[in-house]
Amino acid sequence: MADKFLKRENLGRLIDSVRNGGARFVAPAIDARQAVYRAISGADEVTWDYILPRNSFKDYLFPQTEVVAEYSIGEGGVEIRGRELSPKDTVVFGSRPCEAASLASLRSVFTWDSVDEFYTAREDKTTVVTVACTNGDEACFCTTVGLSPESVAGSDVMLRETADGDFSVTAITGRGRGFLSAHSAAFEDSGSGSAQKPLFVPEKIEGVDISRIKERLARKEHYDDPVWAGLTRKCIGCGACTFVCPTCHCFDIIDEGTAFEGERRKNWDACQFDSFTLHASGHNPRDAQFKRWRNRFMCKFNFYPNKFNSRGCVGCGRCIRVCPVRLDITEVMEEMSR
Amino acid sequence: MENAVREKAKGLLTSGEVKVVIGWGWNRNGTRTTPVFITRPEDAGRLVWNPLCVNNLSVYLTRKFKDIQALGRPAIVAKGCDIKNIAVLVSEAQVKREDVYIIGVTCDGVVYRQELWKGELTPNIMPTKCHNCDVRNPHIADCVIGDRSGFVPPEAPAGMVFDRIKALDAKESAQRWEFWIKEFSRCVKCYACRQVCSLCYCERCITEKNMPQWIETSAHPRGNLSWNLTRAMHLAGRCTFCGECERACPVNIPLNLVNQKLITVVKDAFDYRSGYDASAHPPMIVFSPEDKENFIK
Amino acid sequence: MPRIGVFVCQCGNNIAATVDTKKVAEEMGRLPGVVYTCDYKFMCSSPGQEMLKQAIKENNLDGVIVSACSPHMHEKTFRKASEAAGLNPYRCEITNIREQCSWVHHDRTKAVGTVKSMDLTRMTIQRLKKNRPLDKIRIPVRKRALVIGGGIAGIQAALDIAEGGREVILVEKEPSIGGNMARLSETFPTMDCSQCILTPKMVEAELNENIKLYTYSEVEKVDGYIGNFTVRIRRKSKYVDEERCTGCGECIEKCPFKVESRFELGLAKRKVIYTPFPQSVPNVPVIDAPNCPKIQKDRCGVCALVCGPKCIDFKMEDRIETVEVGAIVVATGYQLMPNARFGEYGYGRIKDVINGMQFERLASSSGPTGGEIRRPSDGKVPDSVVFIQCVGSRDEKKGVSYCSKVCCMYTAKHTMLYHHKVHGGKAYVFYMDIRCAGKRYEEFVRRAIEHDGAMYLRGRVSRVYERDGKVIVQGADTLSASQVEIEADMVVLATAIVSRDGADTLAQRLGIGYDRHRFYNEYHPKLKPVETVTAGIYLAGTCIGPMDIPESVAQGSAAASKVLALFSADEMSREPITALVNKATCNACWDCVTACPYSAIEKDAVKNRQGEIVRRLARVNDGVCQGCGVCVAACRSKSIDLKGYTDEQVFAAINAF
Amino acid sequence: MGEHTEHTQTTGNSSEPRIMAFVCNWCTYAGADLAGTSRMEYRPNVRVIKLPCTGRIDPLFIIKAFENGADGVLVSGCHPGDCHYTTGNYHARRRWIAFKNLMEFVGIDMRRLHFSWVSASEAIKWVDLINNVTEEVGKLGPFMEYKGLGAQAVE
Repeated sequence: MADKFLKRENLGRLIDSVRNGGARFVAPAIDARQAVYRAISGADEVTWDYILPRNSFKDYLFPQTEVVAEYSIGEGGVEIRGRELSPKDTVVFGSRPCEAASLASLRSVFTWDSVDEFYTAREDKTTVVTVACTNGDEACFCTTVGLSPESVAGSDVMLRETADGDFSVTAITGRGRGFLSAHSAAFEDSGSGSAQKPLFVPEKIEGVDISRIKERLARKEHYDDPVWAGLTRKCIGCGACTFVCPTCHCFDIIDEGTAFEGERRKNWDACQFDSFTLHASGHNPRDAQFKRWRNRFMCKFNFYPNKFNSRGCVGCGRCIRVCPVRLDITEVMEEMSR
Repeated sequence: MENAVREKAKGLLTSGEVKVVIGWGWNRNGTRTTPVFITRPEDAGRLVWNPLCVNNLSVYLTRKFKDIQALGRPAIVAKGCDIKNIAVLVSEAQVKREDVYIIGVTCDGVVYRQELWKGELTPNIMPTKCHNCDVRNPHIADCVIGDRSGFVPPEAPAGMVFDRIKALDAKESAQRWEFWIKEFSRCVKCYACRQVCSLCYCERCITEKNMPQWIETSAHPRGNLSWNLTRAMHLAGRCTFCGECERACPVNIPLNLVNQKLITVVKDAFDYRSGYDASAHPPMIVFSPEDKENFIK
Repeated sequence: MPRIGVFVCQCGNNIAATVDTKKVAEEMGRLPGVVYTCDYKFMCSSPGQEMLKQAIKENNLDGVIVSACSPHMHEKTFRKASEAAGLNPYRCEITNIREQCSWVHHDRTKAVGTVKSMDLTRMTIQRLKKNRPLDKIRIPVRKRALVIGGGIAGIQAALDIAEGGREVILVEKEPSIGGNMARLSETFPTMDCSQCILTPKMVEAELNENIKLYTYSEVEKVDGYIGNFTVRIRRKSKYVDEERCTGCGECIEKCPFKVESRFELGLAKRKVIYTPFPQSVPNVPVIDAPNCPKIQKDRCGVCALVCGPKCIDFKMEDRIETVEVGAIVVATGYQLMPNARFGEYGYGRIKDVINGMQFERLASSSGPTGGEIRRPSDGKVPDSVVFIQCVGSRDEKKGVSYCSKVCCMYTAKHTMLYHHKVHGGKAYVFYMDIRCAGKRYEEFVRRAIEHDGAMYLRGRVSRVYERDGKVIVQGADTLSASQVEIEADMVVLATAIVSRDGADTLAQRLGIGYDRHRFYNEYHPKLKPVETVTAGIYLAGTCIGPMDIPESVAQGSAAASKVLALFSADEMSREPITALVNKATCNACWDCVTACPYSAIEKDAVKNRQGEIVRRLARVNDGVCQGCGVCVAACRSKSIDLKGYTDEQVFAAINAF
Repeated sequence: MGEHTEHTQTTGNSSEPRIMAFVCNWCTYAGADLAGTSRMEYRPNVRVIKLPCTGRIDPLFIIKAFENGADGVLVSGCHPGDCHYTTGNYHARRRWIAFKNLMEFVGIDMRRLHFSWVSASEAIKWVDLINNVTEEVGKLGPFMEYKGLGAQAVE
């Protein structure tokens, strides 16, 4: 049962309320003909016409590039100063259920041994307001990985669009309830009574069996299976899929600056790049693109589930949409279900 | 025509003249084309040819794809524009002409992006290159499939890319700077532009050289600018305007503008057009004592 | 951490007046890796150098910076001193704080100079941290020379090298050495008979044990680099066995066929088996195969019948010989501009219009007329001769832009020879300027005018035509501002000296530069006049540009002295500033190969144990590379770098800006 | 020489434009040396990096110089035809033609990027060049547009 209702025209009020509280309001906006998550200042910037924004909102929890320390080299040698992190409260509005489900995955990987505060401190301050999907496309496959437009995992607040364009609002977590009460002025207690818009539920891909995939990946023989090369030799080795993926988390640490001072940065990396796992000797255990692609698949369906007990793939389909050679992960999933 | 491509591929594979045919096929749902590698004659039926066949498959001829090379001598289904890239690869000794069988397909244009396809090829969904194409009948090929195109490109190149370049050129430099910094600031350094480009065949890209690290790997505007400037320079005199980089860019950076700008510069300054002559030296590694400029004081 | 020493020179007051050297030294001492600094009055003095050496040893320095004058001044000095103290010389760098700082910024408060000196020194320190120790390149030298061209310059070079005790191969494409000089009658300004001074040299060249004459031969291919060239030479078939031929001349005597003589420039005929001229060296005839009926149609064969030693072989074929040499002297000479271009002077149309070289043949006692001046059309001794100078020279429109340099002198000589041989004959000379700068040259021309009565007219000829067996020359005399018309019996054109046909092809084979007239480029027109940019290849004579005999001879000797200097040691050593390919990342696109101005980069390959090529890559030939770095900027994957100016070094310097 | 001294500033003021010059060893560097031996005076804003030949200059150098805070960049070498390595500057000229047009297209103010031929004997030209470039870049002020690029990262 809905806790509150949000009139579409009151979104501005919500944004103002959030921003007046000192928080950042992140929502899909159109940039270069694409819906993109962006920190916005008014309702007119927000777009409703999207399936999923081009980027994942992990950008706001795990930025593509961030300074983690500064260094200077002087008379006394090298001096390193850590970067104090004081993340802003952030509201991510308009997330989809699939990518909200990725939060647990990211958290698991950033906390499994030591805690990466650069991630956790941000996540702790983030409220995820999800809008259940009323449209989608052929790349969507959440149902195939066990999620659906109604999944609430990772969301603090869940919105369902009604036929007249307003939203019924349900708090999922304590943080969500806090959010509703903090910004109560933006919400209505009762709605117009209009029916909920039907959700877009992608058809489950018949040939895919996640448990069978896991089983198959657990057996080492698959490494030499020619099926890998056959399916993925068209991969050109760019990092587009990993950079839009809500669960991809690889990063690289680099130093940038002059000879005397500079900063240490944490930058996204991608397992698809040909320098991934390249050893200083010149040897690379993953010396062909299909091996790197296999690694990505393993990460999603073996490493994440087995090592962190979390899901590696949420079925958002971004990697399929963005791939320059239309390499469709579900086709590989199907093959690996055999 | 599609059948002719299939028959040709089948014949080549059956005779053993080639070991793999690189072409386009459908994805599972039959909604998008995707590169396919046909190694058995009986699979030749998977090949397709239609206006969705946008990918420039010549990238698969480069040394980066060792496992494709390991399959044996390739045949490649190629549009005229794709063949331009093969010509550059040959001129830069990356591919020997005799080592690849080119199945040229005549072409009436392709879509700019597959998402735009609504079942019919209309001029407004075609990229600028198609509007100005002078290689609709493949200029270098071992065989050409399809009816001869009678298309005559306009004398003065036209299309959105040219219009936008003209508009930018007319602006103040500060406005151009603002425009490009905004465009490049979206760059996520996924290097899809590089990976999809058959002329970016370096096994170790300059971005991956870290002693010294000329191009900062960070995706901040400074690192993005140096990457995009360097990419453009490395393609100066070589780029054939196939448009793959812009198509592959997940953040819609208008790379075609930079590419075409330099193509025009090279054409005007050195009277060179890339991709037409596989025996020509790329213009940026040769010179003429008569090269004209007016800015070196 | 590196251990760097920074030495700041005061250069007396030259630097210290506007730079606080003490402060520079102190500030540099704060930089990471700098363990020793000082400033000193004169770093280049003996005590200064001693101090440097001492400091290197005592502080165990692994690199030194000397902030002082321009590296063009004392880089060598300080690198040598560093080496003496056990440091690799390339771990010593100079910061230029004099020519480019203290001397150009006159701020007496020292603020400007000190700041800039510190910046520059800091940049050099960072650069030095990336300097790798380098070793001088040592190249073995093959002590045999190749001389291309058997004219006077080539003969002189060959003789001098041979005198110096080294082997020489002298390649000449004609059947005899001698070149253009062999055609000349007398030579200015001494009026020596050309043959009389040339022939002994030719014979000397033939007899010298160190000289191998390859006449009737051409260079087809040149590989390698200084000290180690491999040259492919085509030895054209003479159809006469050189070893056995005695030079008796019986074959020539009996040969029934005659064709026009190239040597005589169309003024006479020669036999089909021939020597170009009587004094030919070697004195071995050759058969002019295209004109020989025996070779073409298997008819005749008289020469073989009369040959005593039976050394004629109609089946003889060209031979390819490959020789290895350490140095090459190019002395391929010149030719005259084809006069056909100058229709207004009637050349080719009017028989009695000839060029200067043809006049030389007429005046030569071994020439077609036995030294009598007779005009070609009817053999008449001309009563008057018009000489026209600057035909093609100094004429950007129809000819060449440059002055052919020797025509003023030889025209004066021609008027004298004509006057001496045809008493009462009248010589007219149309000239633009008289250029006779040279020892006794001015006097020579004055003699022609004053003693031998040559009539010099300053002006151009507009038209030459025939009338009643006379050649009418119309022209302007600008000094008297009048039009003149001269009824002459003969006209001699001083046509321009131009480079030889095929000069460009040979230059490309050799990898040397040439100008738009296809004359070869010296390394430096003043300071390296006989060297080329390709180390080990030298130039002599008119292949560089028009010059006279003494100059050509001097250049032959100069080139020879360069060769002998190169051959004086078993190895030569070179600065190790050369390019280096990263084998792991080279794409084998050959951009560097194309871009290299010296053809110093080769296409190489890595093979596996089975001998199959597993990857291709570029390889720099250290012997040829001059260290310009064009390849480095051309390489997209940055797989080639320039030692001494590596990307890391440049990057470090920029980064310390 | 008087004319060449009038612009000369006498302070090491940090708001002065900072200019990086990439010059070839044989012509321009020697020309700059000659200016020194002739005791000509010019503005002190330029920091020279010596390379064997302009053909060695990679556009990356210029980009890096701007990244490192240069307000202006100057590239100079032997006149066409005078290259110590015969053709290095011809190669350089081609690259510059492309690179200059590219830089212009992305909106770099061409008053910040200068190309010149200065021979070993053209000390006066070098002096005028440095003074003019300094003047021009000085008028534009610090290259804040470029310097600011690093800071704009997404938080």
